[in-house]
This record gives sequence, structure tokens and C-alpha cells, in this order.
Amino acid sequence: MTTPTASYRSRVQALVTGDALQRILALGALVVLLLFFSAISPPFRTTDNFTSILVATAVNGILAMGVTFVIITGGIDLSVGTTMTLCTVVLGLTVTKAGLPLWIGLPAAMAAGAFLGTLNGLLIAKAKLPPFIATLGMLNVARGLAQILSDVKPIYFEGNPEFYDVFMGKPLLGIPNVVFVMFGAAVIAHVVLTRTVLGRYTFALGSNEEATRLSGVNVDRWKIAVYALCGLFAGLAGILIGARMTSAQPSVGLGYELDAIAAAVIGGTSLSGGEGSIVGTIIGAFIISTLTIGLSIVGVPDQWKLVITGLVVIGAVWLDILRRRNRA
Amino acid sequence: MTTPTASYRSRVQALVTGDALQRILALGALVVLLLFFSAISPPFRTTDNFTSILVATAVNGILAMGVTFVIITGGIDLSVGTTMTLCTVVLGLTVTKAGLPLWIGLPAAMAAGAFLGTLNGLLIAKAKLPPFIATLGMLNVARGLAQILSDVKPIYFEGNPEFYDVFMGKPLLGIPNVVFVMFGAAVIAHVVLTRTVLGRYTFALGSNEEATRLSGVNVDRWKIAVYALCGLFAGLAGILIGARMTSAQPSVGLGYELDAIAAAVIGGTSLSGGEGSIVGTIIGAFIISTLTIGLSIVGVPDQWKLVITGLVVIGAVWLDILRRRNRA
Amino acid sequence: GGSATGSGGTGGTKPYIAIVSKGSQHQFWQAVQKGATDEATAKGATITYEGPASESEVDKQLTMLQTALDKKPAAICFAALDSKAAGPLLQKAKDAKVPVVGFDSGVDSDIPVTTVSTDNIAAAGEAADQMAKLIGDSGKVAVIVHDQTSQTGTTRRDGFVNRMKEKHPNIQVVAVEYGAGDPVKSADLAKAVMTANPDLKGFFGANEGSAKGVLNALKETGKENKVVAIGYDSGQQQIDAIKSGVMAGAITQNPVGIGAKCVSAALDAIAGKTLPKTIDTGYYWYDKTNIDKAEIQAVLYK
Amino acid sequence: MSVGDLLVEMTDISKSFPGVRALDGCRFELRPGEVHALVGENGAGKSTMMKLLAGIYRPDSGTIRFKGREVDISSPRAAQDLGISIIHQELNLMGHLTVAQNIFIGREPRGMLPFMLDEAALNHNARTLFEELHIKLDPRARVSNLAVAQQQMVEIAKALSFNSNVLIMDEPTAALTDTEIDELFRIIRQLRERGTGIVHISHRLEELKQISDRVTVMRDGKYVDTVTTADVSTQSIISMMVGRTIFEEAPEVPEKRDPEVVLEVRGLSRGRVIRDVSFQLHRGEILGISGLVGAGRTEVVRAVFGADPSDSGQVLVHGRPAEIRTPTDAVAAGIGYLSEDRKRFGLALTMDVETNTCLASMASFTDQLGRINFRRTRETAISHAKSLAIKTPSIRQRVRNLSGGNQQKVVIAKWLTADTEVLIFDEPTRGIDVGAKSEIYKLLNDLARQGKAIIMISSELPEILRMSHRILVMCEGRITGELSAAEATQERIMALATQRESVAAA
Ligand SMILES: Nc1ncnc2c1ncn2[C@@H]1O[C@H](COP(=O)(O)OP(=O)(O)OP(=O)(O)O)[C@@H](O)[C@H]1O
Ligand SMILES: Nc1ncnc2c1ncn2[C@@H]1O[C@H](COP(=O)(O)OP(=O)(O)OP(=O)(O)O)[C@@H](O)[C@H]1O
Ligand SMILES: [Mg+2]
Ligand SMILES: [Mg+2]
Repeated sequence: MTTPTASYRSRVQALVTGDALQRILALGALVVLLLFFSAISPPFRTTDNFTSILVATAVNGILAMGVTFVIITGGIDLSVGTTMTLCTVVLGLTVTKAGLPLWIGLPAAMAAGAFLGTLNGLLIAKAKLPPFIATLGMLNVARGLAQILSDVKPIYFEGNPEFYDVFMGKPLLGIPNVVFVMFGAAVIAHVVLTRTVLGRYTFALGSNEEATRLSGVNVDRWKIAVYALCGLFAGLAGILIGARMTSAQPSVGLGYELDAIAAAVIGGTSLSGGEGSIVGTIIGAFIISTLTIGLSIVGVPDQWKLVITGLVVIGAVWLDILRRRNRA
Repeated sequence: MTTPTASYRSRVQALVTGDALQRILALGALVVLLLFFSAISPPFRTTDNFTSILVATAVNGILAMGVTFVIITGGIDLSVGTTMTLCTVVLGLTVTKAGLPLWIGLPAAMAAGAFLGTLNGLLIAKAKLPPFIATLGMLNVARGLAQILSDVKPIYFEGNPEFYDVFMGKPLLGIPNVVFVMFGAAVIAHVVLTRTVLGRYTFALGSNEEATRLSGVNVDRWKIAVYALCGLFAGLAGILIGARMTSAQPSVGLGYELDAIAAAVIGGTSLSGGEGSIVGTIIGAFIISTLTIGLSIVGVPDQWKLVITGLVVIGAVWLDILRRRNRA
Repeated sequence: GGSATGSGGTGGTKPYIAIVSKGSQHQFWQAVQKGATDEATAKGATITYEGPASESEVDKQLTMLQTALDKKPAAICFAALDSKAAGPLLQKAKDAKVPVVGFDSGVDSDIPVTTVSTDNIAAAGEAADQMAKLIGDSGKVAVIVHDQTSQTGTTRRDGFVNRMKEKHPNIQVVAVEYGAGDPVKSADLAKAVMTANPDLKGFFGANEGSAKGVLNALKETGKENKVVAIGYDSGQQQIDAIKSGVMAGAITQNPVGIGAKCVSAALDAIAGKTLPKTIDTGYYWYDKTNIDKAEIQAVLYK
Repeated sequence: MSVGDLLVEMTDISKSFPGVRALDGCRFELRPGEVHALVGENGAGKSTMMKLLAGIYRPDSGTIRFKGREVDISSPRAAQDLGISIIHQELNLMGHLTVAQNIFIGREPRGMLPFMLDEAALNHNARTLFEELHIKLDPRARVSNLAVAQQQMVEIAKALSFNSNVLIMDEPTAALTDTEIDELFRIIRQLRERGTGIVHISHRLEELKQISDRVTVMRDGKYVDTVTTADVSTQSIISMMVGRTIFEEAPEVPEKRDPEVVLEVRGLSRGRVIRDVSFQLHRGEILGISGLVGAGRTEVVRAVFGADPSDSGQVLVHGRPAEIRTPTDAVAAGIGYLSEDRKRFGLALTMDVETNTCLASMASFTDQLGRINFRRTRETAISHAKSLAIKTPSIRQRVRNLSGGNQQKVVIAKWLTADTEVLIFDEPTRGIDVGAKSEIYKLLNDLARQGKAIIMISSELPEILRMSHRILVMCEGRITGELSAAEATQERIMALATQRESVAAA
């Protein structure tokens, strides 16, 4: 292993194994979609519409970030959708029923998310339940609780008109704050995943949990941390969706988990664990929302939307697979 | 590594790793549920009601059998629910629109299921898509197709009154035929899983796919076969649900996949592959339907049903885990 | 939700009425349950009330109906997601001499002794006429529906669209989108529709969630009071929007009334009284002008 | 023999993997009825060469002739059909299936119907096979419950069950102790009589003389030479392999051992596997643990390390009782463990050399906010890669793509980085070439000199004898004796290792 060759090889390596290519690819798919719709539909290529797409991406994007961490550990979280709902309800109760100020309600909502996430983590790390089952159970529990706490009625944030403005207001370039919140969250998530020990262990867990354990890493604790983090993101998503609806709707949220997972996987996160990136996930989330909005703008009937969405999910991931294959 | 030790171990082995205990355990959980509800609710402990439970189990039970095969290979199939729906629609079209007799329609429906299953298999075995994604995509595609083919309207089997009677009639001990169909399917599934080459490779794939491949087994072909089989079961389920509703409802089916997976896992099938049994799955399916019906008979509010179901899913699997841990 | 007034089951002297509705998680169905429960307590009957989580779960509803029958009720109130699909079970009820009272969109079958129904088609038609009036009988409008697979969804959509075709030829229904009754998804779709049709004059939101979606969309795009919004059912957000004029008005049925009439009709049937083939609980158009009137307030839920 | 008689002939074989040229114009030939040894340093390309022959990879260029006929071996099945069977370097078993089911996977005896299985026949066939081979295994035992060595025997039995005319064995002896190895060699000789051609890859060069007729040496993916074993000395084979001569330094036993006891284990027990094990480990000492495979050595050290629970017993570090329930506790207490199965327990295969090197000591590379100092991780990884001569295109290479021996070096690098006071090496030289081996021996000695306390489990008696300052011998979960370096001999160790209890439990 002579240094010159090494450094040369490593440069090649970096090019091929680095997430770079993968992102470029997903990004390519997104660009193709955007160009396609822009080409066939003038109304699609309006700033207003692009803003709508950004806004529509926020909630799913943030859910998907949390899910990305979980999937990289080799796990899955089916409960993010309904956890999100529960968090919105918690927010609603704190600010309306309990009449506490927003700056208490928002942390409370996120805490609730982190709490449910921790429960998932405990069930998975300590009780050794398969993530699929633990979080499937939690999906129902969270949904039930959201309805019980809200008495199956929406909770309106009448007392807090500022709530809507804080998140949906457009002080910057006419883009609602939710969008900046999403990108802010993305930056944090990216740094955590790539630059911190939590991120490093997230990958290690997904790569070989036993080897990680035998390296003296407290895998249980870190796994719980990852699920808690995922719950935290769900809490944030809950806040955003609450702001958009100016209310907590106990019955929404079901099905959001699949969109989030799809976003992550389309973005190149591997369900077998050990691989993934936040950038990819964000792109994946954009692909989904662009598709949904694009299709309804060009007036595709609902049943065809289903088929096309299905095919795009398959196609996008397939593309990523082919890329990996050529690499390995 | 002396023979006595070995044979001793294997005897212990046989006792503990054999599905025996696992079934006993799941069965125990079921019995507890039945006793509990019978104790607190007179209407629950009526033959009529037990019949209803049997009937309510049929569809999910059959879906779960197919899913069991897939899960044992270490895969997952999220598309069974909507595939089932598509099959019912196909049946509807053949017998009503095309006006063909039932004995052509029924095989056609099952063929449709096997076909979609084969597509899943191809995507997973050949294109190397993660099963979760391939079947998630298929979930949407099948759903869309079902709506497109049926023009988003229910198709009624008015021309074939016998259809209902064939499956819902009660020639034997006042129990509708669907129940016998389910048990018949179970017997077949059990034999295939435990006594045939397909079954053997199903376990081998889930235990160590690479080793199976290196042993010269054509893993791709067998994997495709397993998903096709799963689709076949979905087709059968589609027939039963169609008979029950005397119609093909393009909208039902979503969410059935989770019940089916839950049934399999509650029954002791391991999501990490290599372990599972049809008997366990059937018991799992009964646990779910008993719970649903029991709760609604004693009039538990919907939101609480969600919480309880969630907890039962978690609890049942936890039980199984503990059992395994004590074993290992 | 299947909350039981008194013990479920045949026990007790009070007549037991099993109510199987179309839903449980939407406030509309909650209001129906409230009406039924109050009536039952008033008239001294026990009821159970349940419905599937979504209005597309035909098969799950059949299981509920079957379970209801197993409980040997004195009468059954049933809002069919699909009447024909329920045919065999209704026959069972008839054979078991259990009177069946149909409600909501009704049960097309001769088995029910009566049907306490609202004419969704006519109601949505009313919405169409109001819309026409508000936009000067010409221009583009769009419909946001909760789903295209449930009866309430399709009847309200068709009621609105067909009325426009028949009575208001100059009005184009340029889009029908399905938002699963999710106020956010519906909002995103509504925004897309407005993007595609900048000159859109009006929106009809075919249920509470869809109507909320429309309101959210208008709010997010700052098109409040620029695009006419018409809703369905009630709920806080719609009521406020109507009071503030953001929503021109909405159709409401009488969920509480439906619940109450169901139970009373069931009791009459048990008592062997003969009932009219249909009991129309009617629907109301409400807007700024009449929202505070007593008879409207009586049928609204928050 | 004329070329016509050649069973296998591989010429100008080249094969590249991303970033690695694994094989470069390599050749290899095999005659019927010969045992042909294939040797070379870690990463020389031995496994890859044989994987081409077994249909697992396809060559980028070059030709493969089988019985004189040019063939394209496109899949494992194709290889089987030609009568080529292989025992892989890594175990490839289906843990959930039984021994018999594993051996006959893909060749199950069928029942009355073509797709039905005949389990009885399956187990019977397995039993007869074992009798032929004098292997003691229960056909109905679940493979996941067997010890490494037993699993290796299953692999061997499986490969033999094909009665192929070419049998490739990629380090079959790595996981075996002398008794099983003798058994294996007896079988190999049988096959040689039958005219089977046998490829034997091994890093235990003393074996070559025992069993092989010819030796082919590879280096850096290139063909070096093929020689008749009898004509050459082991030393010259070694120098062909490494392109230099290695000085086998004599074991240097410290005149007086440091009195300071770093680690003490008292009455450690678990079921039948670990029975009342007690021992002391001194500063600067290399304590060898010997015994037959299945003696419970791994179980003991795993229990000490907190990887497995123990029923009773106490672990003291520097005389103070240490509560070690998890590996985390162990590492905190200054104990490091290198597993005998690196793929399963040692490495995050999809991650790169750098990450694996630092995995056991991330804390020391992170600040309070949990941010990683990447400059230091990189420098650490590079310096270890250099000092251990890890053969990799870059420290960014995924460990999955390294050769067996180089993977082992990465594991060692990980623990050197963690810099724990006690180091437990379980079969540290398993699957490692002589060059690397002597490097590792040197390393162990250096570490001991630096005052580290070292436990070394090894199934290779010469290694134990050569390295240890003190030797513990285990049998059936008990410590049956302790020998000082001076008094230890192969015979004494074997005597203790086979000292079974008169009333053998279970
Ligand atoms: N799948 C792979 N992808 C990338 N590189 C590989 C792969 N398999 C082997 N290599 C590389 O090819 C070279 C030869 O590997 P091989 O396993 O044949 O060596 P070996 O002689 O068997 O070594 P050892 O004695 O340690 O097993 C090594 O540099 C290894 O890193
Ligand atoms: N997974 C397992 N399940 C049941 N028994 C096991 C398992 N692994 C090992 N054993 C048994 O525990 C004892 C110790 O096995 P172990 O592999 O630790 O032996 P060892 O002395 O470490 O030999 P080696 O390290 O050379 O394989 C043996 O009797 C073995 O059969
Ligand atoms: Mg090798
Ligand atoms: Mg060992």
C-alpha cells in the first residue's frame, strides 16, 4: 500500500462509494419530473405552485428525516404518522385546554413525540421486539390516544392566531416559514447523521449490531436514542401540520408513515440498514409531493394517480439499485 | 462433540425449537381471550357468535397464510390486501361483464393474484428491490388497477346467486363453507411448507440466502414462486370476500396487509426470516378477529379498541420473544 | 365509537337497539350517536353504536352487522355502506324477525321497515344552486371530495356536478379531487386546482374535512373572499368561516335528528306500529344570514 | 503426466474488483488424484481464484479448461454439474435448518410425489455419510446450535457428499484442532486414492508437507511458481510467498514475571459450558488458553467480557471487583476482546476501515457535543493501516472488500486504538498468512513488553507454545491444568486437554 496509489485510489473510491452519485441520481429523477410537468403544463411552472410544492413537502419531509435515522439502523417506524397526530393533540391541549403559552406547548408537543419514540426504542432494544411489530402496535396506540385525549373532536387554536403566522407567514421571499423550518431541520439532521457520534453509531448499528455491541458500544442506549430522535421529528411535523390546519385533527395521520418511508428509500436509504443520507431523503420527499401536485394539476384521475405513484416508487428505487450494482 | 452430547442436544432442541411450544403459547393467548370475553359477555358465548368469529377470520387467515411464506423467506408483502381486491374485481368482470361461468371466474381471480405475486417476485428476485418497497409500490398499483377496471363502482354478482351460497352456505353443522375453505387452505399450506421442496427452500432462503445460492439452489426462481404463492392465496381471499359482499368493492382491501402480517407474527413467524408455521398463523388470525369482535360486542369505544389492539399485538409478540429467549 | 348506553346484549328489560353506522371517527357520526344516545335514555332503551374506521370498509361493516345480529337485538338501525352487499345479512335479520331501520343514505331494499334518510343528491344539488347564485351562474368551479369509493362521496359529488350540468350550463366543473377528508392533503389539492385554473370562481367541499381543506387552501394562497367556498356538514372551522364570510355557506344535515329519529322509529317498529316508508330528516342551507337561527343552531355541531 | 490428463487448467486469469486488481494473469492446474496446495499471503487472491473455478465469480479474462475442454462456469450449480465442489473460507450454512438439511440442500431425496420431501431418507443418507467419514454429528441437530468447529465439519461433510472429481478446500483447517485435522487428512487421502483432485488452501504451512503433492504460490494476485512439495523446504515456500525471508524470532520469556495482577477471575460458571473457572492475569504477560475445540474457551472469555451472561463468579480488575454485565462495562474496565469470528462479531462490513478502526473508542474522538474529530480518526486509521500493513486501496475501502486476513488486521487495529489494558485474542491468527502471523506475534510481544496483559486462545499448539508465558488448558468447560512456558510440551497439553471427567455429563 504505497501512499501515492492509496491517495489516488481513495479519490476514486470517494467518487464511487460516496453518497455523491446517489444524490445526483435521485436529484436527476426529481429534475426530470419537474421539467416534465413544467413542459406539459404552464400553470405548473409558476412560482406560486413551486411554493405550494415546498409547503406540501414540509410535513412529510420532516417525518422522513426521522425515519431515515431509524431505517439506517436497520429498523423501521410505522408509528410516525399517528405519533405526529398525537403530538398535535398534545399541543392543542396544552395551549387551549390548559391555556399555556405556545412557547410551552411547542416543546411539550415535541417532548410527547420523543416520549413515544423512546417507548418504541425500549420495546425494540430492551424487549427485543421486531421494529415492524413494536411500531405497528404503537401506530394503533398513538392513534387511539390522540382520539381519546381529544375526545375525537378537532381542537382549534383559536386563542393563538400567531401560531399560524409563525409557521405559515411569508416574511422571506414570499416563502412560508414552514419551508425554512424544514430546511433548518434538514441541516441539523444532516450534521447529526454525518458529524456526530450518534450518527456514526446509527450507521454502525445498521451495519453490524453485534460487532458494535462487542466493541463496547451501549447499543441499546443508542438505539433508543435513535427512535426517540425519530419521535422528536414526528413532534415537529405535528407542530407544522397543526399550524397548517390551525387545529389538531385526531383522525389524520394514518398513512403518512408510508409516505415518509417511501421518501427515505427513494432517496437511497437502504432498508437493510447501514446506508442513507438526509439529502437523499429530502429529495425523495420532493419527488413524492411534486408527483402528487403535478398529477392533479394536469388533471390525472385519482385511480391513475395511484398506479403512477406506485410505479414511480418502484422505478426510483430500481434506479438506485442499478446504480449500486454498477458500483459494487 | 461426542455423540451422546449431540443427540442429547438435539433431543432438547426438538422439544424447544419445535413449533410445538410456540403454538401452545399463542393458543394459550387465544384461549385466554375467548374465556375472558365469554365470562364478561353472555352474547359473546353463543354459537352464532363463534360462527361469526370463524367467518370473520377466513379472509385474514388466508391472506396471512400467504404472507407467512413470504415472511419466512425474510421478505414482506404489503400488497396482499389490494391484490385481493383486484382479484375480486377480476372475478366480477369475468362473470358479470364477460358473462363467463363461475368455474372460469374463480380460477381467473386466483390467476390474477398469482400474476401480481409473480411481478412482486420478479421485482424482488431479479431487480433486487427491497420487498418492502416493491410490494408497497404494488399496493398502490393494484389498488389503482382495481378502481380503473371496475370504473370505481362496485360490481355485483347478481347474475350468480349461487356464488354466495357456495361459500356462505351452511350444509355442515351450520358453519358457512368459507370456514372449511380456510381450514382446507391451511392444511394445504401446512403440507407445502413442511413437506415439500418449496417449503424447505422457503426456510433456507430466510435462514441464509447466500448460503442457499452457493449450494446451487436457484434462489431467484424459488423466491418468485413464494411471492406467486402468496398472490395465489390473496386471490383465494379475494374470492371469499367477494362472496361475502356478493360484490367486488374496489375500495376495500387497504389495511388488510397489516392485519395479515400481524396475524403471522403473533403466530410466531419471525420477521427476520427462517422461522414460522401455518398453525401459528391461523391462531394469530383468530386472536385478531376474536379481539375485534369481542371488543365490539362488549361495546368498547372505537378509540379504546385501537389502543387495546395495539397493546395486544405488542404483548402477544413480546410473549413469543420471552419464550424464545428462555429457550436460547 | 361503539360506546354502550347500559350493558350491550340482550339482558335487561329495556329494548336493545343495535346501531351500525357508516363511521365512527368523523364528528358527523359522533353527532348521530349523540342524538341516538339521548333519545334512547329519554325513551328508556339500550343501544350500541359502532361503525368502521373509514367509509370504504364495506366488509368490516358487514362483520359489525353480523355481530349486531348475534346480539339478538330488538331492532337494528343500519346505515349501509353498500346496501346490496348487506343483502344476505338483512335477509337474516328479516328471518330472525328483527326490524331494521335504515338511516343516512338509506338502504335500497324492501326489508327495512322505514328509512330515516337525507337525500344527499338533492342536498348537494342545493349546494350547486347556491354556488350558481353566488358566482352569477357562469364560470369555473371545482369540487373537493373525501373519496370516490364511498356512497356519501359519490352521491354528493354527482348531486353537485349533475345539477350544474342540468340547471347551470354556463358553469364548468373543471376539477374533482379526492383528499381523503384530510384537511392538509385536501388543501394541497385545492391549491393545485387553483394553480391549474387561476380564474376559478368557486369550491365545493363535500364533507367537513374537504371543506376545511378548501378553507386552508384559500387562507394559504390569500384567496379568501376572492373564491367562493361552499361546505358540507358543520364543525367549528366552517361555522367560524361562515360567520366571518370566508365561506359563503354550507349544507348541513341533521345528524342529531337522524340519530334520534332512528331510535324512535326503531322503538315504534318494536311496538309493532306501522311506519312511513321514509322519514326525511332533511338538510339545511346555512350562511351568515341564518346561522344564528335556532333551528339551524339545533342541527350544527362544533 | 501429459497435459491431456489435467483435470483443471486455468490460464491468464484476471479478475478485478472496484479499486482492486485481485488476479492478474494467474494460472493454476490440477491433476487427478493429487492434493494441490495453494498458498500466498492474505489478499494474494487464493479465494478469488477458486471462486472462479466454483462459479461464484466470472473471470474478466482468461480461460478455464476442465478435462481438457474449455468451459464457462456461470454458476455454483454449473460447477456442481461439472463435479466441482468447494468448502468456502467462511462458513455458509443455514442456521435454522438441521445438519442433514444443510448437507443435502438442493439435492433433497424426494417422496412419492416429485415435489414432496422424504425426511427419513434425508437423515439416513446423512447418517451413512457420517459413518463413512467417521464424523460424529447428529443429522437432526439444528446448525445454529453447533460450535464453530462442528459447523466446519458440516461444511466438509457437505462438500464431500458430492463425490466430486474436484474438491476445493479454502482453509478448512482454520477452525479445527489437530484431532479433527487428522481426521480430515485421513479423508483427503482416501479421496486421493479415488483419483479426486483436491485443492488445499491453508496458512498452516506445516500441513503442506503432511498432505500436499504440489504447491502453487501466489503473490499480489500474480502467479509465482508451482513446485513439487517434496523438493522444497517450507522456508523457501515462505520466501516465495512474501518475496522476502522471515526471521522466526524465538519466544522470549521474561526472566521474572511482573507480580502485579491486572485481571483475576474467580469461580466463573455457566451451565455445562463454563464450570468454576478461576485464573489470574499478570501485567506484561501473555496467558495462552489451549484446549480442544468446544472446550469452552470462547465461552469463558465472552463471559469475562460481558458478552454472555454467567451464572456465578467474580471478575476483579487490579484486585477490585468489576461489575461487568455488558461489553460496555468491560471496555470501560480496560478489557478488549477480539472474537474468533470476525465477520459476525468483529466488523461492520459495510463500513470503511477508518470507521471500524475507531469503533471501539469513538468517545476519545468526540467532543462534549458528540462531534467527531475526523482529522484524528483518519490519522489514527492511516497509522494503523501502515503499522499493521493492512492491504487496502484506502482507509475509505469498505471492510467487506478486504481479504480474510486483512479483515482480521482491521479488528486488531480497532483494539489497538481502544488501547485497553487487557487484550483477549480469540484465535488471532486464524486465516492469517505466515508473514502477517509473525507480524502479529511480534505485535503481541511488543504489547506485552509495553505492560499490556494478554490472553491468547489458540487451537494451534505450536503457536500456544511459542507465544505464551503461561498456559491454561481447558476441557469440557473446566480448567484442567496450568503449565509454565518452561514445562509446557505438546504432549502435556494434549493430556490435559483430553482429561475428560470419568462420568462425562450429558
Ligand atoms: N468481493 C470483493 N470486492 C472487492 N474486492 C475483493 C472482493 N473479494 C476479494 N477482493 C480483493 O481481492 C484480493 C484477493 O482477495 P482473496 O480473498 O482472494 O485473498 P486470499 O488470498 O483468499 O486472502 P486470505 O488468505 O486472507 O483469504 C484482496 O485484495 C481482496 O481485498
Ligand atoms: N451457539 C451455541 N449453542 C449451543 N452450544 C454452543 C454454542 N456455541 C458453542 N456451544 C458449545 O459450547 C462449548 C464451547 O464452545 P466454543 O466454541 O466456545 O469452544 P471453544 O473452546 O471456544 O472452541 P473454539 O473457540 O476453538 O471453537 C462447546 O461445547 C460448544 O459445543
Ligand atoms: Mg481467502
Ligand atoms: Mg472459540
